[in-house]
Amino acid sequence: MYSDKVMEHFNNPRNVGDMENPDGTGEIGNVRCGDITKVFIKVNGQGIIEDIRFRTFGCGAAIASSSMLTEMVKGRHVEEAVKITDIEVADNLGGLPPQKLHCSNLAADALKAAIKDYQDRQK
Amino acid sequence: MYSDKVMEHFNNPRNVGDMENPDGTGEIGNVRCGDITKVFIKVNGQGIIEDIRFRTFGCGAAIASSSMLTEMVKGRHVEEAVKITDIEVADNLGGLPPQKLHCSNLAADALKAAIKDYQDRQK
Amino acid sequence: MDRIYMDNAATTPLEEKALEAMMPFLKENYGNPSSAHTFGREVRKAVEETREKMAFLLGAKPEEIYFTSGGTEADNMAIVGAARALQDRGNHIITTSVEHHAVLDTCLALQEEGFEVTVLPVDQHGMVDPDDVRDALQDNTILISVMHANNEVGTIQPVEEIGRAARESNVLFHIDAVQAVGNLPVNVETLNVDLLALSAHKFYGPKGVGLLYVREGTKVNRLTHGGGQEKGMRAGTENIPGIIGMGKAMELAYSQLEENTRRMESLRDRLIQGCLEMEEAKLNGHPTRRLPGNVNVSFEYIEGEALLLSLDFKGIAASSGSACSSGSMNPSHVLMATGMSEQTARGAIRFSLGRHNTVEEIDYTLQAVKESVDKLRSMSSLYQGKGER
Amino acid sequence: MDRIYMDNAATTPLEEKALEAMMPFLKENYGNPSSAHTFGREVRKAVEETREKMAFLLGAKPEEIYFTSGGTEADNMAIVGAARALQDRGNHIITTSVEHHAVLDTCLALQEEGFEVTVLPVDQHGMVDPDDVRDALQDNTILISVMHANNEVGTIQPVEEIGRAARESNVLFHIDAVQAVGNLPVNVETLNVDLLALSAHKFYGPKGVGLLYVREGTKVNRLTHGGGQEKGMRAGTENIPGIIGMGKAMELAYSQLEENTRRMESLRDRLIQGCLEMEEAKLNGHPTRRLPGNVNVSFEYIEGEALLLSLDFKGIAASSGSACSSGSMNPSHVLMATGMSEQTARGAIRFSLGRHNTVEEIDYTLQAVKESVDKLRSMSSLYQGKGER
Ligand SMILES: Cc1ncc(COP(=O)(O)O)c(C=O)c1O
Ligand SMILES: Cc1ncc(COP(=O)(O)O)c(C=O)c1O
Repeated sequence: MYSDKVMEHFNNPRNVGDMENPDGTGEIGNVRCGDITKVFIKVNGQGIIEDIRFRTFGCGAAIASSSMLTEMVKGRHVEEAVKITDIEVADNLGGLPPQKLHCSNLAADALKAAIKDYQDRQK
Repeated sequence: MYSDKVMEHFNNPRNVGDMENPDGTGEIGNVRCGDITKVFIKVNGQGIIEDIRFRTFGCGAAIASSSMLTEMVKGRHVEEAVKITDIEVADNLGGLPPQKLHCSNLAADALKAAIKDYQDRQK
Repeated sequence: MDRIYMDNAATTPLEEKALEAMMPFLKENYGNPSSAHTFGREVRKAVEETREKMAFLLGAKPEEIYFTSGGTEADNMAIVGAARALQDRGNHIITTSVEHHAVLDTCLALQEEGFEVTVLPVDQHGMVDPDDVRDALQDNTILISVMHANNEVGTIQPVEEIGRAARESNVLFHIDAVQAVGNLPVNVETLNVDLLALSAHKFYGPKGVGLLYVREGTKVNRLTHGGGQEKGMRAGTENIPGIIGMGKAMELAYSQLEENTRRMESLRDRLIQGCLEMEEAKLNGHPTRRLPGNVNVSFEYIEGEALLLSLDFKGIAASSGSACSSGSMNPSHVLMATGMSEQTARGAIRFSLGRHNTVEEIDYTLQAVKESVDKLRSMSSLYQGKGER
Repeated sequence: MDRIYMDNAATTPLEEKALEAMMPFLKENYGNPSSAHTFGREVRKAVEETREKMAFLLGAKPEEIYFTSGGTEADNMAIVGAARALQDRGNHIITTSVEHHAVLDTCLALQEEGFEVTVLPVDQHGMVDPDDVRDALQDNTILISVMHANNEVGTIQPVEEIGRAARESNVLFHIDAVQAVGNLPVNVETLNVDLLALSAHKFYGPKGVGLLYVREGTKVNRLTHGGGQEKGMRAGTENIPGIIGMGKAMELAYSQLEENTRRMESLRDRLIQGCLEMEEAKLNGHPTRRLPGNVNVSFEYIEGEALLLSLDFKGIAASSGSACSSGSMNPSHVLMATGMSEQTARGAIRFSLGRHNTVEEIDYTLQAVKESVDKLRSMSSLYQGKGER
């Protein structure tokens, strides 16, 4: 049901954990709908995401999507990163089973929330 | 589905054929209901069935029942023979499948008709 | 001589290569395909590969294939499922008088739910007239169900033309292809069908497994409730070895189709020829549009079942009436539908040849038939009657 | 170490002796049991012997046994068939909130046909209270359907007592014994049941075959139409190798029942013990009245599916939720029915032990669970949240 890529990311997730003094934090999800993902970002003066960390409560797809997203985002400008869609995340994972598609959504949304938090703090 | 006894009688039916100058003849059945059996009997002065012959159009059970009946009847008194039931015929064959039970009926009824014919001629 | 099996329309021996393909799934690959772990995923993969393979052979898409426990379940799912799904649009169903009970009885049972069923007649060869189908169409017709090839007399129905008529009138078309698959080129596109049932054990696959094809976009209500297997359409843990064996058997059947057809037709014609040379014998079914292995002959004055048993003593397996109803005492509804007398119908015997039959077997069988028919006639009250007349 | 299979509630490996018994029917004994010839009669005989054997083991009569394609079909046949047959007498059905979907969804689907369904609650251990059954009985109650043992949490229901209540009120009683057969002594007389479903692949038999027991005199409408197989109750060519394999597997299961139960209970308790020694772990289901192989534990702050996949990487096959619904995103309806929070329900993992498991496997598994739980918690947004609080 899961692609090899999903399984690999699930088993060796990139950028897991907390971050001291993040420039932005986002949290999406709740227990009722299923999964909960937290994303922390560090952004440099040029608006480039220099570091990213996540923590996820959720199924294999949720963890793998979070991991994949952090890989896709690192080194990108926040304006670019905010445009990353759940579909791109799923595609980069070699696809997700239909009933798991919303998991990639969660990761992308948590990132957006973190970027918004970062932008709010800039104001 | 058929017992070994049924199959044996079907394959080597006893007393098949016609009879010259029978003392009684009976025919039961019609194509619509299924099978047709003819029975011919030769009865001596004491009322003993000395010989019997049958011909049957029908399934394996019908042929085997006819054959079994002729074996059961030979040497018996007509008053006794007329009492033979379909159930005794089926029992002697080691049983018949439920949907084939009426076949043993046919043979017993044809015999009854032949005995009636014999008795009518005596009058 | 070994025992001779000529009842391949009842069931076929399992192809060795199909059994080989099944063995791992009867041994180490025992996972449940619904399980998320490796044991389950391995099996899921094999099941989906089989689905793709069978879809490809039928000219269908994998998403259109639903595995079932056999032809009967597939027929029931198609007919009841489609009728119930469409009952808002109409309640009229068209079928034929020569269908297998899995179709005919299912259609008739729907009458209790308020459906109206037209049972079309057939000609003396068991053929449905596509014009009769067209004439029977009503505004409220929602489904036409016609078998591809008949199991008893082997007649091949004009399903392509009926399919066109159905398509033109926007009515769903189901075919019971249980006897056709493995014997004829069955393709859902060329046949214009929306629903199609098949059963593995009729084409040298295992017993207890079949398939329903449902054209994309066709709504079919499910009949059983339970786990979400087969996209919710057919609940219950799948017969995994069965599915794998069916796929392999189908692959073999399609690859050898032409060659087998040619061989079987020539054996069939030799057997028909020999039977018809006997006294008062008559071929049932269509003279040319018939399954490559089907021989159905009526011998007057005797009963098919008695002939069957007599041949069985000589080591030959044949059938009188269809296998399913051979316990019943009624003459075949298929033969009666072709308009023959009950007596002639009851004198019918069916030989259904298969891949494994040989010319020697045909010739031995002809000899045995002759002996048996003679013996049974000499015992028959009807034959006697005839002599006297 | 070899891969470790601990998902025997989803399906079991086929017993070697059962496969051996099946082999002739996958090879030379390929006849259709409905055929009158020798090929058919040989198979018919074997099928009827299996029916007698299984009837005997269940404390039933051979005429009360109907072979099906699995547990789901048997459950559907029992519930829908009995409900429809009795709809003149009443329209009320009682079942429980922890049934398998094959029962629960089937009962609920009957609501569309005008039946009224009472779904009884369970206690925190997943147990039904027989008094609740008694209280739910109405004048128009026609059927009670309760599972013998639960597939997810392993809780064994008080079916004998419910059976007595049903008998006293003259209401039909169906049990889904799919998880019980092979694990518990199942006997239709001591259990007071009228209908009983089982599935071969849960007790080391083949997939795609099961059985419905119907007490003599109980009227059950058939669900599918077709040939007259199984006395008209279940049309379609039978899965012959499946039936034969099921009989052999059942025979073995019954003969080894006590020995296997003892072994598995001791392994089960060792695994439960080890799990509960870990931080914030909780046993789901009943502490004592549970299937000998069932271990269902919730680990807080992590997701069962993630734990399952993590264990799979370590070569261990387990399950989160029931196998059938592991594709769905909802927490198990069984766990929710016991009153736990969604988060705890989602943290559940099920190990279902089988005949082949060893103490070494249990100990390896405990080690692996500990590592996996720790790793997943270290990644969990909830665990972190907890630390902060
Ligand atoms: C034409 C036809 N349809 C349906 C069936 C039913 O198939 P199965 O017995 O595999 O369910 C058969 C076989 O008996 C058949 O010949
Ligand atoms: C309690 C219970 N009932 C019914 C079933 C359905 O059995 P099957 O999948 O063999 O149809 C299962 C198995 O998944 C089960 O565990």
